[in-house]
Amino acid sequence: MEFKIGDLAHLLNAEFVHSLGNDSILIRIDGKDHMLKLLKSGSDEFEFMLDNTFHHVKVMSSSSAEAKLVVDGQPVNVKKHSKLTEVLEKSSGMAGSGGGDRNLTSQIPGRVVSLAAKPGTQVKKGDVVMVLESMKMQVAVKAHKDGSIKEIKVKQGASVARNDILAVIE
Amino acid sequence: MEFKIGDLAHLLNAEFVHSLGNDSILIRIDGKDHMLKLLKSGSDEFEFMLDNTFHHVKVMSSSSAEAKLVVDGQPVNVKKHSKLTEVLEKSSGMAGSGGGDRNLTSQIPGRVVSLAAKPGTQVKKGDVVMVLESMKMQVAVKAHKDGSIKEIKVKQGASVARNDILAVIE
Amino acid sequence: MKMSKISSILIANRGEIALRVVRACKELGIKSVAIYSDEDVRAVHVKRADEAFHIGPAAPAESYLNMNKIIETAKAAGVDAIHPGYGFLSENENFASLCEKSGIIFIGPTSKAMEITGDKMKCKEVMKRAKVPTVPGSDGIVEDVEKAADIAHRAGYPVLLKSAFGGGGRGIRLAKDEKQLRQEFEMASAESRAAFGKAALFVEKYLVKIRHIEFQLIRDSHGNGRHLFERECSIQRRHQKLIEISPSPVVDQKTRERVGEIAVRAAAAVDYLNAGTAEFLRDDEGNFYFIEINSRLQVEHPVTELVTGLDLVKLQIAIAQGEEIPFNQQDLRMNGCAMECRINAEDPFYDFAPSVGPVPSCNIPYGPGIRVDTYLYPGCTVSGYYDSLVAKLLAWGRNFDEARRRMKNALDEFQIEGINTTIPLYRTIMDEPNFVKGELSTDYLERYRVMDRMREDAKEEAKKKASAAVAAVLLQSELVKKAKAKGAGAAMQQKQPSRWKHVLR
Amino acid sequence: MKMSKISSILIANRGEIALRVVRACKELGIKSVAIYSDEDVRAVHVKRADEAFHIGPAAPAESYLNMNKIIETAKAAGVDAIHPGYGFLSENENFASLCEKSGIIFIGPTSKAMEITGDKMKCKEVMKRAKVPTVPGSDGIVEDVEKAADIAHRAGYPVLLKSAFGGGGRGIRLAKDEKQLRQEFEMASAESRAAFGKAALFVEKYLVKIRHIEFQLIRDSHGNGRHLFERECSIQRRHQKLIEISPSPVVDQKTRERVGEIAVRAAAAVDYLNAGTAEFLRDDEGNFYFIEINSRLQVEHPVTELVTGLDLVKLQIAIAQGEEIPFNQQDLRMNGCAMECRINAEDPFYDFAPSVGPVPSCNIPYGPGIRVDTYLYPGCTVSGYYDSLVAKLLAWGRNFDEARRRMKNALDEFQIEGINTTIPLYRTIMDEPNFVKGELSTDYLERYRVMDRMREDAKEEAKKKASAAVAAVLLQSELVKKAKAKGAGAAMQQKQPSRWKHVLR
Repeated sequence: MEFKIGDLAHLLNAEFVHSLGNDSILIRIDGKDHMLKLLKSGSDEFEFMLDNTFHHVKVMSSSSAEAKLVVDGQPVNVKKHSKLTEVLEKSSGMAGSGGGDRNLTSQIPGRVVSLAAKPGTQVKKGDVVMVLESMKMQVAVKAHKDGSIKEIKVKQGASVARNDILAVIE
Repeated sequence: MEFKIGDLAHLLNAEFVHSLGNDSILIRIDGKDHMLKLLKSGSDEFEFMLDNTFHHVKVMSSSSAEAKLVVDGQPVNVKKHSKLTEVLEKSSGMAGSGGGDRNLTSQIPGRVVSLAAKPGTQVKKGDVVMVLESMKMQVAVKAHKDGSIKEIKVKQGASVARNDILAVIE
Repeated sequence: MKMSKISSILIANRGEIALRVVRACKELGIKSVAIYSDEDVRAVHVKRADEAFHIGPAAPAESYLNMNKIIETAKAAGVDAIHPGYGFLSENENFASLCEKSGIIFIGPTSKAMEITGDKMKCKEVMKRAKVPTVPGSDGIVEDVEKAADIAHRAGYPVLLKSAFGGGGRGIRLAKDEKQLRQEFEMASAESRAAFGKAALFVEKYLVKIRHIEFQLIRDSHGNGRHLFERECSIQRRHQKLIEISPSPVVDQKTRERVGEIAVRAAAAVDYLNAGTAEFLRDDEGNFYFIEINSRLQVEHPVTELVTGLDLVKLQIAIAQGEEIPFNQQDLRMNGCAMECRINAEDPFYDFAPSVGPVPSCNIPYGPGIRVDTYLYPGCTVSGYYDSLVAKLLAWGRNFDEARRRMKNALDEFQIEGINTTIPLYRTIMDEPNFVKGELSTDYLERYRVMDRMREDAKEEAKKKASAAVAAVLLQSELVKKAKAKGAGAAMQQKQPSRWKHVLR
Repeated sequence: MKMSKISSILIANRGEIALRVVRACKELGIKSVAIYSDEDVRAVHVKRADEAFHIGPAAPAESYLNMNKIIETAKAAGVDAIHPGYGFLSENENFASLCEKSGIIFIGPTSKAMEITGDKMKCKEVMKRAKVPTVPGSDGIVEDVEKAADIAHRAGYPVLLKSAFGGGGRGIRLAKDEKQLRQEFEMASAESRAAFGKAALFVEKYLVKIRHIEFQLIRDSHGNGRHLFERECSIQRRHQKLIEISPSPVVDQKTRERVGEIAVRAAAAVDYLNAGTAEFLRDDEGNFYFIEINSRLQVEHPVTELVTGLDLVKLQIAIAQGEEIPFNQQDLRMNGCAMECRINAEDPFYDFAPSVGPVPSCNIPYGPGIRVDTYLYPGCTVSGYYDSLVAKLLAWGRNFDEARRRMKNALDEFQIEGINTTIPLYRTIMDEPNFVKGELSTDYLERYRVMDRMREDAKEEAKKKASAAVAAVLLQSELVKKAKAKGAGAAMQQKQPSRWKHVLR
């Protein structure tokens, strides 16, 4: 299978070769064999030796198309490029984010200081919809597209988490 | 109820007065009122403010007669002296350790280096029954009473934990 | 001031600085009394202090800035003194005055000294009288172009023309020579007259490739003043310090003595008391210009502690008790080099957006030459109510290079789960060639395109981790297969996102 | 020795010292290669090294002492050098020789020097020739009472008569004057003749209230030798060091220079290479007697690092590369005071019984003047296969008292869940009046009944925590009641014993 790492141009070709027993497996990356020895395996966490180097991997999220990992403290996104999985994805509609387009989400956690728009307001991309405060900094939340505010999902003074939906723009 | 702390002579008289809501309770110790505010409560762990001081308590074991705690990193044993509980204990046989007398237990974790006795051996209190090794130190395990070895529960080379039964002497 | 032994201190602050003061109190056998808001009930300063009092809701105005409540608590707890830390009420002359009136020792300057240091204009006047060099230029508004040309000539070109009605970079014009000055002055005056009815311009020398260099000061109630050498704090982002270093790579012993003496004179000019900092700008030609006195213990005080061996908080307490400073200027010796990185809960890849929330686990670095001042512990929470500084990572070495290498190591070891921090930026800076050479300036980040470099480094890191990442993905799918083969759903939990989600961009 | 730049190092050790060497390698940009046994597969040195190789089962003989396997691994990994740490193979001349033959740099003395330092008798002879003072007494066996009296007279009374066939305290007789010597000699000779067929006695000066004071040495391949001042390691239990301090409270500058010069001479006498330690006994009259050279980096080397500012591991690597020591004796200055407590996984309340097992969580102290070298991390395991040192806690201060107070604080902050440690003993020592005065000797623990004091302190602590303990019990029964009222069994889990059980005695 082919893998794309972050936004690196080079695609890695990697495959599982076979299990060697005793928590060890042989894998092949770009034609080269590597020994992986599993040391710890939790619900979203692995520790293993790859050849002779220790790695700690946290799995943030994982689908058949993409995995978001933290490898040795370093965030790494891995996209899987197998035709088979692409087909599977499309047929099952797993690709996500379909229609998420309407939602204005918060990129930071914080508190709503003030609202600059209300349902029905016409906004242009970049217009301020509301102001959030976090760690003594005020951050304007701007419309991500032209349209009409359909709904404001939060009230003044409310706390919001990262990725919370703040408003719906159509 | 009266409480005995470790081997201190003074008995503490303490009681629950009433709940003040909001995770706060009023307790009375030796006639003096104290405010307890619960901050965190886990399966064997508490964090609370007592008056104006923070405490962290781990509960190691707890029965109706005794609690073994670690308070702010400090081991503290609390014995409960209420006549009612004493009666309850006796009737239900909860006091434990009855007959434990026969068992020779390990006071340290380690590995069995050698056995100096076998079933049937007559031993006097203080005779070496076996030798354990831990952290490069060799420690002799001695008979805790006179008698005959009824059973050796471990084999040479075996690992033992603290409080494991090593042998039975009758 | 008469001697009065302090036996208990209320710490009117939170976070790492509150913990720092608690540690000093414990060393001295002084009772430490913490205060806390609703948000901080499980914070480390509450856990470590001898006593802790709740003082209000999360919002600072209702808790850590609530002067009356804090004084009331101090009285209830029966403390002798209050340590304000930095930020919050530390430079509030009214609070210092309230303490004085309540018979509680304020561990810091007198309210009178703070009144002067807090007013930039008034302070500059006092300094000029004390012959402390300030940025050359007009003393006030200049209405006449001839006068402006005269001042500019004395200050030296280039100069800035600043409108009294401008602000935030607006209304500032640069003049490289007299001809340009006359042109710009006319235009600026016309503009100003049109907008506000009158011309009102300041003339100020334009400083090139500025370094921010400050001198740590202490002064006791007997009038003894000392400087504890300099810290270079040029690496900043939007006027917020990121990295502080002592000694500065451009200050030699002669300069240190000369400017240090000026700093001590500045402190005497305002009858300063206790620890403080005289801030200077240094231009590319090596001139130092006083800008202000920070009348508090500063965030970066441990940098000075590492090179002098002194404990500034304990020294503060001694001075507040009326003791004399126990050493002379010439007793002090600078030992090696120290630097501090301010670890902020901000995402450097996303315009330094704040990052708050629970920290389920963290690995705090240690080892030779490393010191960390932090409020983090596994299971703590970073609150959005207070500022974003979560840790100060310090490295000491015999020289700049050793300190830098140790810092690099420690940054690699520092793992904070659950939030984004500025650690990746510092990892890039430690190996950036201009930093390695000590080529610093307040526009360092832009001048050397350091943010771009950080992104490149992140890409390189991802490349290095590519094999391990791919291996993990293969491993996971293999485990999922196995679990399916066994018919159990348990291993499927591995596909759930975790609380680490904040780490990913 | 020719210069040969080291670019990769195999660390033939485990635990905190392996991590210490990894950190030095990272600072220098040298590739670090760890080795590990079955037991250490998740140990921190494996995690932090650039590479790690499995070398065998848990038992040291089959892993960390397996010379051939280690050399084989070093060759496979293609390293230039091996750092042996302390313990294990660090003082094994055969291993050093094997490295030399394999073309791998052994970071330590030559096998030839180790051969001498490893043989106490041979070493003593060499030292006598080099005029290094050793404990006065006979050079070998004394068969004649007149000769014994003569030696005793020269050494000064009291003396010890030691049987060549004794050992472990048996067969040792004390003589306070000549009369007693003659009596004891006759009796001891008779005893010895009866048991072994011949009289064989040594005469040695009896030293009173001994202090163990050692000098850190370094020597390069160009013949330059330096001493890095002394460490006092008098606080011991059964000849195992517990606390090390520099400077010693009884060594003044003059003595330091005098004995330091002797130490350097001792190193030259055996053509020593790299870091080592000359150990001395100091009697109550201030005489120093050389006892041996430890031919390795010692556990307590960070104490010297804190007072000199040097990095001994990096210095070791530089010397192993053939570099000259980059400073003269007079360039060194002692800065402040440092002390180290060896945190062992042993229960001081139960005759120092080993305590092993998982450590689910731990709080490693930090803050001003604190350094910790440890392999502990939350979730690690303390193995019974290796020695009991789990952490070295170090405190630096401007003077002994400041270091002591900081150590006290740090001991209070240090929490290790799941195992017992020697921390309570050190907490007692830090406040013990003789320690505070610097009144140390190798029999310190017995002389001042320190273990009894520790038990008293534990009792006092329990008293202080009584209210909180009782409150917790009331709280728990209240929560159990509530849970019962709600009909749920969940809260009943609170009655289960936890993994903290080891902590309780």
